[in-house]
Amino acid sequence: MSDTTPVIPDQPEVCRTVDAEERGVWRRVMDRFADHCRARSLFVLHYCTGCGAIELPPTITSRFDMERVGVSPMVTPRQADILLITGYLSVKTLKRVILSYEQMQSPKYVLGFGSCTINGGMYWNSYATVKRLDQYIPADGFIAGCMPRPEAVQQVFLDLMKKIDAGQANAWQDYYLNYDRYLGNQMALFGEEWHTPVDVIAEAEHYGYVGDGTRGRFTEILDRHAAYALRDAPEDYPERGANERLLP
Amino acid sequence: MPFALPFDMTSLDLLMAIAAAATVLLYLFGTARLGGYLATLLHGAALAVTVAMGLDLAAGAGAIPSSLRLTVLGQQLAWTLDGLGWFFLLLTTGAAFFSSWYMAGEWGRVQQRARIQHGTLALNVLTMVLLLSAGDLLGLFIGWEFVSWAAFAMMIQAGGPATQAAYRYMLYALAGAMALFAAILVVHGAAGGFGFDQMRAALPDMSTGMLWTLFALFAGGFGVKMALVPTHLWQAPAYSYTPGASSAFLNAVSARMGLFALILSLVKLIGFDTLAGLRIPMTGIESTDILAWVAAITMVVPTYIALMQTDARMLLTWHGIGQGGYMLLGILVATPLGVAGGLLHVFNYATYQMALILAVFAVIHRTGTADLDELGGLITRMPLTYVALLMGIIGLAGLPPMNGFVSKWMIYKALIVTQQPLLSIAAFVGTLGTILSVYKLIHNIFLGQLRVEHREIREAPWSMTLPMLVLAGIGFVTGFAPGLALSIVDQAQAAMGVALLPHHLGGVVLATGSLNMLWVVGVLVGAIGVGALIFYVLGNRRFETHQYDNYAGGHFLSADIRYHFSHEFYPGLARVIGPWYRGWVVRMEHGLGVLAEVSGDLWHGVFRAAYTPLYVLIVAVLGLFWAGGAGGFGS
Amino acid sequence: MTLLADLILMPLVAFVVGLLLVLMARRVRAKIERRVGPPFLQPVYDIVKLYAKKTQVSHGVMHDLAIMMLLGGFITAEIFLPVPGLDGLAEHGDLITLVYIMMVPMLGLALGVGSCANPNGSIGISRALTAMLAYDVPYVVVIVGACISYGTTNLIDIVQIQQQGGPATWGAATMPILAFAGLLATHGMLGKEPFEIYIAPAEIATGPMTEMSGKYMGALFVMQCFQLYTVGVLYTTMFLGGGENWLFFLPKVFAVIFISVAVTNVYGRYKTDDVIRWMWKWPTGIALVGLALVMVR
Amino acid sequence: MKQAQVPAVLESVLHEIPGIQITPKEGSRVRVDVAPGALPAILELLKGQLGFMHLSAISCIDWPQTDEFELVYTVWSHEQKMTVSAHVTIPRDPGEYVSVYDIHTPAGFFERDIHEMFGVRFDGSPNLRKFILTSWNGPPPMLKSFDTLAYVEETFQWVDYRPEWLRDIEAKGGGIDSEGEGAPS
Amino acid sequence: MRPQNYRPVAHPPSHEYELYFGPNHPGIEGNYAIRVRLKGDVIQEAIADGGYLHRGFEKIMESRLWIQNVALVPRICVPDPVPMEDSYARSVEALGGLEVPERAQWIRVLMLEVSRICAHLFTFGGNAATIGLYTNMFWGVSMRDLFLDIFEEITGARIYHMYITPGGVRRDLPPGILDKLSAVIDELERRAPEFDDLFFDSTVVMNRAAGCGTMTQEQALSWGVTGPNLRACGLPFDLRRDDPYLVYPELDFDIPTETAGDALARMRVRKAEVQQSIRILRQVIARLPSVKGPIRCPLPNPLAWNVPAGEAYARAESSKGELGFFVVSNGGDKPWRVHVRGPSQMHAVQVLENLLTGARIEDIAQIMFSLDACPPEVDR
Repeated sequence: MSDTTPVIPDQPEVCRTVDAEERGVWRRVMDRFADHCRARSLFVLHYCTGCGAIELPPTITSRFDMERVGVSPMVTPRQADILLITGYLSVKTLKRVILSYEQMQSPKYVLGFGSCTINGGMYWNSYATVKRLDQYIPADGFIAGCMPRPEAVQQVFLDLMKKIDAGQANAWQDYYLNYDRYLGNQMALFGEEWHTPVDVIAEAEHYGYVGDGTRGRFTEILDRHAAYALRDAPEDYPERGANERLLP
Repeated sequence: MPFALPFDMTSLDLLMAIAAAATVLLYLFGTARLGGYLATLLHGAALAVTVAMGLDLAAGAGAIPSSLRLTVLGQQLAWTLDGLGWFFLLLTTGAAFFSSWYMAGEWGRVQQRARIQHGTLALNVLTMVLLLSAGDLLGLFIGWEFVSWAAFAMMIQAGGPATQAAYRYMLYALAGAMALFAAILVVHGAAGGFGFDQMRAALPDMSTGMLWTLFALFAGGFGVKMALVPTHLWQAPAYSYTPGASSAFLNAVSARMGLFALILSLVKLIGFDTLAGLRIPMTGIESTDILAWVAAITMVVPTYIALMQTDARMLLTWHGIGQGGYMLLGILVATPLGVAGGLLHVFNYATYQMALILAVFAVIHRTGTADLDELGGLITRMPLTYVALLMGIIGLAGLPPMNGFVSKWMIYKALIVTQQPLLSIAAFVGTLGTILSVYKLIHNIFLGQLRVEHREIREAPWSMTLPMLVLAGIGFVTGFAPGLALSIVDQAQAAMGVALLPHHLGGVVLATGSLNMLWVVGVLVGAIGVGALIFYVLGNRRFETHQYDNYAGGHFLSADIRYHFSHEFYPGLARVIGPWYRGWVVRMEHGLGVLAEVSGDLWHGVFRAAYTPLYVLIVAVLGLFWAGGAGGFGS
Repeated sequence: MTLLADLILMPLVAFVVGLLLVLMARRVRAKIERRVGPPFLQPVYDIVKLYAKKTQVSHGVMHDLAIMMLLGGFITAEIFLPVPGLDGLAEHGDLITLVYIMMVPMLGLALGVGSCANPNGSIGISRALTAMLAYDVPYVVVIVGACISYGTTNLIDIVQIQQQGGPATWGAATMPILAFAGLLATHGMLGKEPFEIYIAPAEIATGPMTEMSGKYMGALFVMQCFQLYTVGVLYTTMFLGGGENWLFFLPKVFAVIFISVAVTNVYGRYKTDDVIRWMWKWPTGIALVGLALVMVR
Repeated sequence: MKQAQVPAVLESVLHEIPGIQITPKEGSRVRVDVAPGALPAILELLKGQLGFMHLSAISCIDWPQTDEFELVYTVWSHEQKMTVSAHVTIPRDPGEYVSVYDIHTPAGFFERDIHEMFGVRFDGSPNLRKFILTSWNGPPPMLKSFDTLAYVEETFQWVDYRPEWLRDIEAKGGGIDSEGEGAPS
Repeated sequence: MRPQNYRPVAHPPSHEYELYFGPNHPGIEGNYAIRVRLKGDVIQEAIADGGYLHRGFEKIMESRLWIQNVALVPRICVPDPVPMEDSYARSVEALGGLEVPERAQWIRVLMLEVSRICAHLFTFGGNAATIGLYTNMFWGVSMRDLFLDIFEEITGARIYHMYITPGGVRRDLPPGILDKLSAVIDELERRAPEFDDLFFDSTVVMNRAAGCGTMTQEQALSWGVTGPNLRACGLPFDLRRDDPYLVYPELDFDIPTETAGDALARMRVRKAEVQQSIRILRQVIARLPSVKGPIRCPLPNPLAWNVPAGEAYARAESSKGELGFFVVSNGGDKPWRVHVRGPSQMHAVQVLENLLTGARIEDIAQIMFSLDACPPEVDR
């Protein structure tokens, strides 16, 4: 039942903003050095999105000790490098996951943990869980199985490290370059009122990650609407329940 | 004499004339369109004269006499200004200059009664000149009364809570005046006159009991104005609710008049040696020890009361009381280092406290509130005010590179060198409390989430930001090169009869550890530059985001959510010292209020019964003075 | 020329030693938790990784300035902290100056965190300042006692007095009670459990670090190096006789920090007010006893 | 076990209530069928007289055949060591019932849950705000009329999962039977 | 989203502010959120916000075969899955009139108690981590791993065993597993004093946990509290004794209680329960070899198994409290309705909200972890 073979799917290769060949030697050496360090220091966001989180304490604690290879948990998305989607994503969680992902600083990596992130897994016919993670945020790797063993988690980390070291873990750029597509998928699920406080387009412009797919049909919708203060939000405002006013 | 004066006027006469003219002119034209700039001009002139006097004094002029003379009871009253008085005079005219500058522009235009604000400010300067240049005890008393009433006039102008506090202040001031009056009577009985020299001559013959009485009466009488600890309760509300620049003026110099008078009476007249001889029998506790402990308690207790305040002005004025303790403590150490530290702190305090109060009033001017719980995030809207406040709080907290650090360092050092560990610990602990509360001040006003209703406000006008920035700048410059301020302090120290502290531009050299602020500040600024270099060179360039893009446990923030921590900023600490604060301070406040009322009545009764003739006489003198004050000039 | 060398070398040495101290702290923790722990270069990897982040989010100019003040303050502190062979500017600023210079980066950090507009950070700073008030009261007593005992506040002189007299004149030998109180206060200063109230991930989601990312977080990691180094060296200088050379000096510094990081792993974290109560009761009481002994002597 | 007698204590307390039907069930459980109007009184009675303090659960069952909701109140008595499940049936339309929050505090959660999942309204329940399905705009999902698979097919997309080894098997005529019927037994 | 798109709204004139504990917060157990309104650091109001782990179990179980659901049920509560399997199995057995062979019952008790120890060790670790005592967490979790190895050897999986099926268990115990289990138990007993030193004897823990999140017995009863949390208030209510199932009547064990009703008492009850579980396991290990027989009663073709119509309520004492499965069958091959009553549905919502009101920021995580609330159980 628990098939724990780690799977790193073939990502569509996203090219860097500047071709490595065009850079100076110094920049290339620095990039190489930075990648080397990035691969050896991975902070995992402490966000138990699903039941897979139960295997994270064993992975991190004394028996498997991920700090040996430089992986340690971090609390807020600002500090984290890796967003580990530990299992199924309910729609409500997915909103938070997207916010957390956007608040993380690039380069950032997403790992889908368990079969549910690949294709819904055991909850294939559940109305509440999202079936494919990589529709909504770009993922760097998946682990199949339910639930994957700590060894499998370690293996996927090691594979990811190899990828980072080789400068190939660039799925995060895809989010900037094809933001419109991801936003469209998100809006299809959450409704057109969907937005996060993070200004992804401005960030892409600031750092030069604007591609053909950055802006489009859906980002235009985003530009149009304002964030509602709940008092005058329309009745069908998506987060009405969650953000309901606490203050009297 | 840098420039010739007509009619044989001395520069002190000129100063008095300017101050008197300013009082009249500003009362008349304070509301006029350019009245504010007239005030700035007049106070600027007064400041210039003061600086000129300083050059004279530095050139060895001794004391600057005034032509103003009065003869009362066969005693000739004269006014002369020596180095000590000049030091405080410089602060007074300086504070008045910056205050009037601040009031000159937009502030004056929006005030209901700018005329009164300008007039009372000038009146205060005038009375302070009289006090600071008093040549004998009677003159001192008269000046003291004038200053009290002038400050009262300044406080009641706003009405509301300030008036309440002002009445309370008058109550204390009357009690203090009574004590002072009694002291003068004691001296008069022993020396047969009011002159300073007569008193000095009579000192060796006085009995210990009489000296103790004098010490207690002077310390009590002047201590009220300084708000030393049991008499501290009036000051914070009285100074806080006075509007704008007047509050800054009161904070910066008004309470320092008490310090001046204390130094004059205890150090200059009685002298450290005599005081050191006064011991409580069997214990070896000297009279100055008692005062030093009062000063130490004044340092610590009001500081922690300040920590509990939610009004920015109250917070600062409570700190003002605490800072007074540092000055007195430094002076009471009685070594050149300590006295210089105490006096330097007077100067430094005036610069940063004014900057702070002015900045807070700039915030009030724009937002309409000083409630620390209702502000936040103003840094994006009022960056210059933020800079002034930031530099001010660094000074108030006594951290490098601002000047507050230098004077505090000298006080700590003097205490450690003279092996007074408990007093130095008290000084350190007071500073720690200050750091906590100033962070609360700047955080709650300028940091955190910007409230939506403050989204549109603008920076304060230049007429308001410039004075506070200049003051903060003075604070930085005298922090970088404390030698500048120490040379000013030298004047006062020489007049006090205390040995001068050898110093150089950057600080002092001592065998037990020196301080060279040129190096400290230089390296600090350089290192921050290195930090900036590291920040900008290493790593990709920054992307500035907005306040709703923030960690909230994965939740989405919106504008209607109050996501700002400001009320009860130190809950853990409040839980530890809160019961003590509520139980002890509040009860003491109540008890002291009652005590002051009762004792005020009591003193009144005693004096009216026992010394009715003398009391009437003094009142007559005051009346005479009022009548003939103007005529006195040039005679 | 020597001065220039000092100015450059002292912060660099502090940083490198600080990296080793951080590594030691993490390894010790790993050993107590019965695991392997991070590789040798892990502190370096972490810092480089954070500085090499490709997006760096800032919450305004004060946020950036805070980072500069943080680094600048600690660099200055290192220059005023004499170590074997490198006196730096210790002649021009004494122990009191150093103690207050060390507050500059804290103030900078506090301002920067405040401008991040996150209540978690503000609560963290509120707690950090409360903790500072708690541990600095005994620390001040210790410093005053030590200064009176040595008769000077000049750090170079303090080291020389202890160096010339040998171990019998070390602060730890002449005023053991003060030295013990100083160790307790030092532990509080390092912000380790049970006094780790201002990081407290489970309570305020790591407080001041909440909104720090990329090089901002990297600067905090650098700060941690400097902080461990400064606190360790200061204690060594005051009570353990400094060192004639680095061979004797560094083990002492590591020992001071080791005590702290070893103790911390077997404690939970106190509540805020209990930290104040504990600090004002035990270390302060002990320090006052030590101070009384110093004064009597 | 199935033929156990109705406990005497229960019988003695409940016999006065008209239209009640008591059936012993597995273990210590007794099923009590009551009219909708009598339920709060029965719960009160059980709580007061027999110590049925503990409300284990309120379960809702949707019966589209009869167009009814069945509500099952399962209570436990620490004194009698016994479970009673009280069954009431309410019409689907309008789907309203009274809250028993003032008798059993835990009812607050269950009623909120049932309101969310089935759309049943409980008068007097303290808090019927959404709890789990705050991001949900569709019909109450636990209704039998809501087809979760159809919703999924309409809302989500699937990964096309055809790895090499599966293609090999398919080439030989095997593979995954996506219909789920007729799987090898 | 552009910052300028934020629509301005005036803040209410209040000194209160909001904090979000979770879902992305280390002070929260699992994916769950508490929104708190605070003044200073004192909580004025707490609102539990769940649903982040909602998978619609009750819905999708209706669309799967009775036997297929065996794979789903353990996933309802992640840290303590075995009672879920067992309760589901017993409810189906009650409906279908199946008699579980005695050996299977003993094996089930073994699984249940090992799972209880695992869950409690996990809670210890979490509770210690909330107050910064990470060493305890690291040790506790790695200790739990030894038990997970036992699970793995018995069932083939570490977390989700899918081992207990209606009618018995999936397969017999592998040879030698009982010796291994008793070795692990001995190891746990050997290590126990270390946990005592770190946690229960620590002044810091005493200081923080004593008086934290206190509830009286009356409050606990009226709020529907069960399990260790209720026993910490002094009421010895344990379904293994009060509404016995499986072979628990044949076993000799105590029901530990405490009277204080605070976080410390709750943790002490759990510690005592671990000792009782060890006691039970020792008895099971001694007894099991002598219990022979089948491990499963004969079942009809599971793919075409129409369970007789009716309803059944099976409850068990899980590590968190009363766990109930209310299962309704209409005589079809799939359940008509499954209602899961998890203990945390009380603990994590109403009880938590009540206990948090008036508490302080530093207590939030401690209270949540000491209640051992399990969010997936609430969300299902």
